[in-house]
Amino acid sequence: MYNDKEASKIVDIIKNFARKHSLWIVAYGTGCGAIELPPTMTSRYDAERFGIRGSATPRQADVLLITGYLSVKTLKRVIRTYEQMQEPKYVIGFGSCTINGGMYWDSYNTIKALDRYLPVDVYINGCMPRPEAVISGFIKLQELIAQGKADGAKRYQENLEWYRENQRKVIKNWRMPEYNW
Amino acid sequence: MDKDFINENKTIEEIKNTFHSAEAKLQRKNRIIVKLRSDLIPPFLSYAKNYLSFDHLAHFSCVDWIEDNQFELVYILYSYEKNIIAIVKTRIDREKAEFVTVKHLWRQAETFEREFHEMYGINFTGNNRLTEFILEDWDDIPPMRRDFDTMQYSKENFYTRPGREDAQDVREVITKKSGEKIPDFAKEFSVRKLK
Amino acid sequence: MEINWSTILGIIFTPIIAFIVGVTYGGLTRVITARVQNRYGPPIFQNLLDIIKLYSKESNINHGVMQHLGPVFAITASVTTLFFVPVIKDSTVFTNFSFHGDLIFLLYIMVFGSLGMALGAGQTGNPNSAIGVSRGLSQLVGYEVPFVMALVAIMIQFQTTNLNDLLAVQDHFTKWIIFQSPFAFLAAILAFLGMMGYAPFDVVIAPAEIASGPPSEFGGKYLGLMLTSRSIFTFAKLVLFTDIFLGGASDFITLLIKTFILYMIPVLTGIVFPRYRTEQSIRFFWSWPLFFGIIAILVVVF
Amino acid sequence: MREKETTLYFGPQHPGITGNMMVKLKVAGDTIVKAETHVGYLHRAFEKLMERRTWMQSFPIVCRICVPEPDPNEENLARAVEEIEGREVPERAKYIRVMVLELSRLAAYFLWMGGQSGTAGLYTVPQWSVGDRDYILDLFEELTGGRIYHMYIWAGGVRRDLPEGFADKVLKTMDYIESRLPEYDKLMFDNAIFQKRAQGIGVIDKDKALEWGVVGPPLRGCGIKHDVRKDEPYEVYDKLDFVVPTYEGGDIWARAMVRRKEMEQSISIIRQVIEKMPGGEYYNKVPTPLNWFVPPGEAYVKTESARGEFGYYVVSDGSLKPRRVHVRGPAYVHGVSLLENILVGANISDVAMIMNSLGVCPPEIER
Amino acid sequence: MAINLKGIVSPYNALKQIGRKPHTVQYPFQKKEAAQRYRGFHYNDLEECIGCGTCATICQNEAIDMIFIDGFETTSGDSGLRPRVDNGRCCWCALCVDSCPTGSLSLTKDYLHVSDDPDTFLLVPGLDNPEGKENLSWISNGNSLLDYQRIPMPELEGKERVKSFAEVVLGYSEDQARAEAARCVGCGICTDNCPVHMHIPEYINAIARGDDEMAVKIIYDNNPLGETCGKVCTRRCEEICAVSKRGEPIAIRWLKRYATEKAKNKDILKEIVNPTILPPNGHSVGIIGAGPGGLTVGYYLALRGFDVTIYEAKDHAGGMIMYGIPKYRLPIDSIDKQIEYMKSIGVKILFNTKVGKDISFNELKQKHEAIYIGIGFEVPYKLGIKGEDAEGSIQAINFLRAINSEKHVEIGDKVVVVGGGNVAIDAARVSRRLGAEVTILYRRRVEDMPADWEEIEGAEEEGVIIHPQAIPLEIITDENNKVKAIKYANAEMIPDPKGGRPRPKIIEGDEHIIEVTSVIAAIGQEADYSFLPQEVLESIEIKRGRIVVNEYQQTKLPWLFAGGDIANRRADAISAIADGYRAVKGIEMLLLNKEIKNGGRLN
Repeated sequence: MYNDKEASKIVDIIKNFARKHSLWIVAYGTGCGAIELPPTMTSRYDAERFGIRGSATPRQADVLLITGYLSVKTLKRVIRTYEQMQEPKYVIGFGSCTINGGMYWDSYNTIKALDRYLPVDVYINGCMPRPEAVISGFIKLQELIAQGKADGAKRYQENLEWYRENQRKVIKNWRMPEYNW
Repeated sequence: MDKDFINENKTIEEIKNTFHSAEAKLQRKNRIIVKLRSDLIPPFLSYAKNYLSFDHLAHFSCVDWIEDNQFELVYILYSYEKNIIAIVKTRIDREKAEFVTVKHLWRQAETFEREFHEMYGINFTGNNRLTEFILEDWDDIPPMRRDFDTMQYSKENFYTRPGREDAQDVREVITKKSGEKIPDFAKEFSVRKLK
Repeated sequence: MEINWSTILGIIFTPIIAFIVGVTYGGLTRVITARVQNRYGPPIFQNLLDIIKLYSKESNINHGVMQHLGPVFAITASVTTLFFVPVIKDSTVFTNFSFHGDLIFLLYIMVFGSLGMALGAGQTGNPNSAIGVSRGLSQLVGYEVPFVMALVAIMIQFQTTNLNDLLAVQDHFTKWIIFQSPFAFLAAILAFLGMMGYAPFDVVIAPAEIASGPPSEFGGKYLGLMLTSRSIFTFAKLVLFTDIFLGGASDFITLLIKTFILYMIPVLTGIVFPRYRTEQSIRFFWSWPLFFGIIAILVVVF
Repeated sequence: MREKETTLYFGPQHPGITGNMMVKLKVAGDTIVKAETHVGYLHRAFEKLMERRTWMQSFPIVCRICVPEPDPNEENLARAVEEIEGREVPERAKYIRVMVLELSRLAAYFLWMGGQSGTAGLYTVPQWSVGDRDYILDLFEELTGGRIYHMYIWAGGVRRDLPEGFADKVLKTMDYIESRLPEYDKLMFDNAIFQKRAQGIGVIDKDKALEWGVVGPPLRGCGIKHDVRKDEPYEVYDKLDFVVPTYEGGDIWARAMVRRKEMEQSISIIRQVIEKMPGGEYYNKVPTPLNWFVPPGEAYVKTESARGEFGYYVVSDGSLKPRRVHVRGPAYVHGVSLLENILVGANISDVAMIMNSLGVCPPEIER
Repeated sequence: MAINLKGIVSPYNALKQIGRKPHTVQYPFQKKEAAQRYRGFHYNDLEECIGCGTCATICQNEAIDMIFIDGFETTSGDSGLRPRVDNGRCCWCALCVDSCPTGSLSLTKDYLHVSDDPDTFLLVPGLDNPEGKENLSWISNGNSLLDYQRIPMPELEGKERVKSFAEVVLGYSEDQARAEAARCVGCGICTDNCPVHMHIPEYINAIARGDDEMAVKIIYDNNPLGETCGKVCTRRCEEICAVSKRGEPIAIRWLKRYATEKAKNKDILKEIVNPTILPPNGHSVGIIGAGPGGLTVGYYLALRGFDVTIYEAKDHAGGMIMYGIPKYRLPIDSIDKQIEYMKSIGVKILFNTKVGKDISFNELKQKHEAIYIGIGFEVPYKLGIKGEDAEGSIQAINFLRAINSEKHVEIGDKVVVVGGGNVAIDAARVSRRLGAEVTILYRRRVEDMPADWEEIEGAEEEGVIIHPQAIPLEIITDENNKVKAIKYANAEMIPDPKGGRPRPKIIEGDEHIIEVTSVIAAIGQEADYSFLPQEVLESIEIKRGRIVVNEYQQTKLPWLFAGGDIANRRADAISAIADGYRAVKGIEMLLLNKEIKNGGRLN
């Protein structure tokens, strides 16, 4: 007979296997990196081979792609989008801009280090990352999921105060659009 | 030579005849520059649209001449018929930045005016849509004004990833080795001050 | 009451088989679509992985009790539909609850799923969902009319409302209703296109317009349930059409071949056509399919 | 009976939106009664940043202004600087520039084709066209070293000469694309349902086009024959043989057909360029960029991009850095005021299609 | 209802694509090679790199930091820094590659870096990715943004030159100077090699920006003979110019010349430089010799409020720059302007006052609290061959001095100059201007000549014949003890087994004779210390003809400072100025009771 621990371990493996091979991207092109997503998702590079596909709403999605720079205005919506997503959820940062500001390091309207505002699981280097790099990023994410290390959502919950503080620092007015569903 | 610019010169002539104080000159083929007093701009634009067939507002720009304490408004008009671009320029006071709207002549002017209201703080009377356009909850001086320092703002408001503090300045390293002392008046000429 | 073991076996196995076949067909669709699109596409069992993943989501946000009930309604409707369709001709196990008048019952129960969905989606408050629901119901009205007409024509022609009777009629392939009543088939198959929700009749989900419509607030297990329901429902509909028009199947291989061929009609059409607007879609159903439906009835009556 | 109005937020997170912007729609049933565009989600303050960068440093940054088609931006800035400076550009560089511009136009049209039919729900076309666009990106990668951002055209010419055997590769790709076009015709342009979706939707008539300052394919789609390449030929367009297709109707369909015909023209232009390209220098060197002072002056230059006329107003005050670079992309007009106007009365199913057909590209609206 | 049958049927055509093989690149199982030019991560050839930091300057993203890495030290011509790229900033525009002066920086085809740790995106090219060398894609070869061609200096034609003593170099026009200054990348590596450590990047940049007066001001900040240096400096700075790694160095000297010539006379110069002169502090300093070093000490001490007197044996200040350098290189007006300017700020110069003859050293000692000796090398070496004392055999240094004093020297029409230094070339070119045919005999090869290559070229253009690998053996005289011919032997170069430079060895029997009217020997000079009292000579240390000094030019007698040729081995004006500049610091510390750091340790 299996004991509970072993059983849950097996369940975990199955869960992680399914999660790893079914990554739905929320369709939100937040920056210029979104331009390399069509080639990645379409026939030339065909990310659907890995079970990666777009999903129209954050509720159904697993992965949030931050495709490059985030203006303060977008950041507000991105946080909203991220919080609408259901756990486990992952964030992939595209390109230089998410790491240390990139091209727009001295712009008054873009944030520089994404991980202050959202937990990032994988960074992909490049400006823009080409489709191969994007796919590599997903493969890396799959590895992390299989190892159980893609715990961005957990980090976000545990350090919510810290993230909120940083978010409030750049988003001056914390009001959200009036919709609430 | 003048033969090439027959259309342009004719238009310049017409402008000069109608608006005596206008400084109109040929810039190059297909381009004429018209400089006007700011109060003449609305009649001129409406004249240009209705009588000179400049029916397309190709561009509307604003330049901050902070030295002169002025904003330069640049209307770039295009005539499909004559295939000429007229660059119409005027200057307005920077402190009390106000001008009249031209959105009744060209509908797209509204967008430009909204932008300049936000980016330069110019108030266009007659445009009732001068609301938040690109920015959201902006509380500093209008960012495209030249006295707004985006680098400074970025440093104060955004977090930059640490780990690069060990960067050296080449000139400093060399002077440290050689013992050279750069006098203060020369320091601003170090090329390193590009940024 | 006497316990009918074969029926119980049927109840247990039919949904499982339906789910597996439905999910595989879904995966196969994606592969075929991919090949038309010059790419390889996901593995065939991709839809299964998707559904497992959705069930394993840790947080499941809902906006009230109807959001729970919506998917449950949907899956109930799917499974019920399945139960009343004889999957394998003359099989004691897979004949299920087929009874007299089941065609009419099926007409009702097939709509029930959509209504349940509509209720669930309505609760979420997302305007996209609401628009999606209203589109769905409009289109439902659109394709139900020719479908009902086709069924009515067949019912009149063969004087029965029982699927098993219809199956009995089609004992040779020349006697398949597709050949006996071609206009009814035409009307029904065009309605079937709408029923399956592939392009050009995917107005309900229309991602570029209303962000996937009704299920836009459904994530995690709700979406998982809905996808499960959809897989089962797809299979049920295919079996129903096979039973009505293609003479059913007396073994699984025949069943799979027939359903697959039937299934490919909406899938391949979906690959090469864009989406209708809602009113265009309804107008379409009320033109040619309705026309065929009327002709079918007229042919039968006169 | 008046239907209840609902507010619908079309974007910024929405699969149907092009880029990252938002249209706030008031809908009654399926019909839009009021539309309000909200932009600024992609505002990076290029024009401010360029005030802090030297002329040379501005070149890598301008191409980011328009993501799907960066080259007209580089071309514009380069031409503006050249005009202010009076710098000559070698003949070969001009031909190479035209080739790059036309290739990028083709790439942009392929992307548009995907967007246009993708928003219509025909998902096979984007899969094909974005895949085929990749072959053009391969060419760019080989020529410029970058797939999306080329940073290739700059003041004085182009950065590098054509690599060996590049012309043959271009011709081969052109042949391939030409052989693919009929397939797109069959699937998309001949498609009855696509025609139904596109015809009579999003109509702009001639007067409206002039009133609202419409440019590019939408302008040609309402029958006005205006193309910067013809009216004010830059580079070597006056030496090339091509026609400007126009369509009457002013609807999505007319705009689509204009673009479809222009694809053929672009292929033909690229072939002519390859055939006529002279040898020689490709770059008239500017001074060392650290000490490159552009004399005081101003220039307004425009380029015909895939979405329409791209205008740059550049002012130099004689220093190392531009005084002002003001960018007016075609979407600046199309994407804000015109879109708001044209969406009123439209069906919500058509919002994405209209946006696509107007070539709305948020990054160039807010820069 | 019309049916668009074509519109319904033709889309199904697409279904035939099912049979076609997908064109998908099955990454990662199937990789598509990046294009030959693909701009991926950086690679830096660490050995080639000189750490000039141009990449960091040009980078609009401030993505490049210059950092110290192990194994590289700050040396002459190398800052010891190497670039580190922040891939969280980089946009791979390759401006850094295209503006790298050495061409050490390139991009590679590698583009893949995926990580969950945002701190792993700092890359020291070359150190972190040595394998990148095999994978270079975007290299700057031949496509550089920098100008590697120097703006040619307008000069008189060779034929024109020999007709007079007019200045050969015409000087840059304003446009030329701007263009030449614009070539500079402003790294400042050159300043390390300049003995004075002038603020080279700053004044070049000032010229590039059109602010010539500021350039002059910057130059005079630590070089009071800026104009002289602008004309005749040995410009060690240009040797290590970053641009010189792949092209011609920036014409630093000519730019200095251009800027300083902007000040037409001493008043304008004073107005431009506008130095701060401190009030007199009551200390008095004596300087022996108004050469470059002495003038430097005088100028800066005067600025600092010292009472300065310069004792000059001749009737003109300037020392070797006045008497050793021919006027076609350094016109007398130029020297006068600078001397006048110095006088105007309070430097006193006593002419025709030879210490030891007109005034005794001890007297000087009593008058001043500190003394700086900058007498230079005035006594020429002898050739040491037979017939050297004959009439018509002259010493180059004496010859030049005479010519510069506008005295007539009879050299005839056929002259042989022996030696390969600047003095030899000067003598040869002066002789050409006097109408003689000139041959230079030099022991080693042309490339071994210590003279400036520009000077050698100039001489050749003027028709001077250079005969390398020729060792004079004997001066043949006629019966009146007048030079008639010179006998020399050809030599072959023998590699030095110790690794030094090759040495000439006479080829036995390969002897030749040229008929000449004069022989000018220019093989070096030494100093004359006879004016120093015995006790002073005993207290200070003289090694190989040079006075030993510490880093502040202080001799073993604390009040006695020395500089110029008599204290350094470089024997050029800029080194003398540098010595003077150091001595100023030493004297200041000594007299103003500041401690001399390092305890006056001797070098």
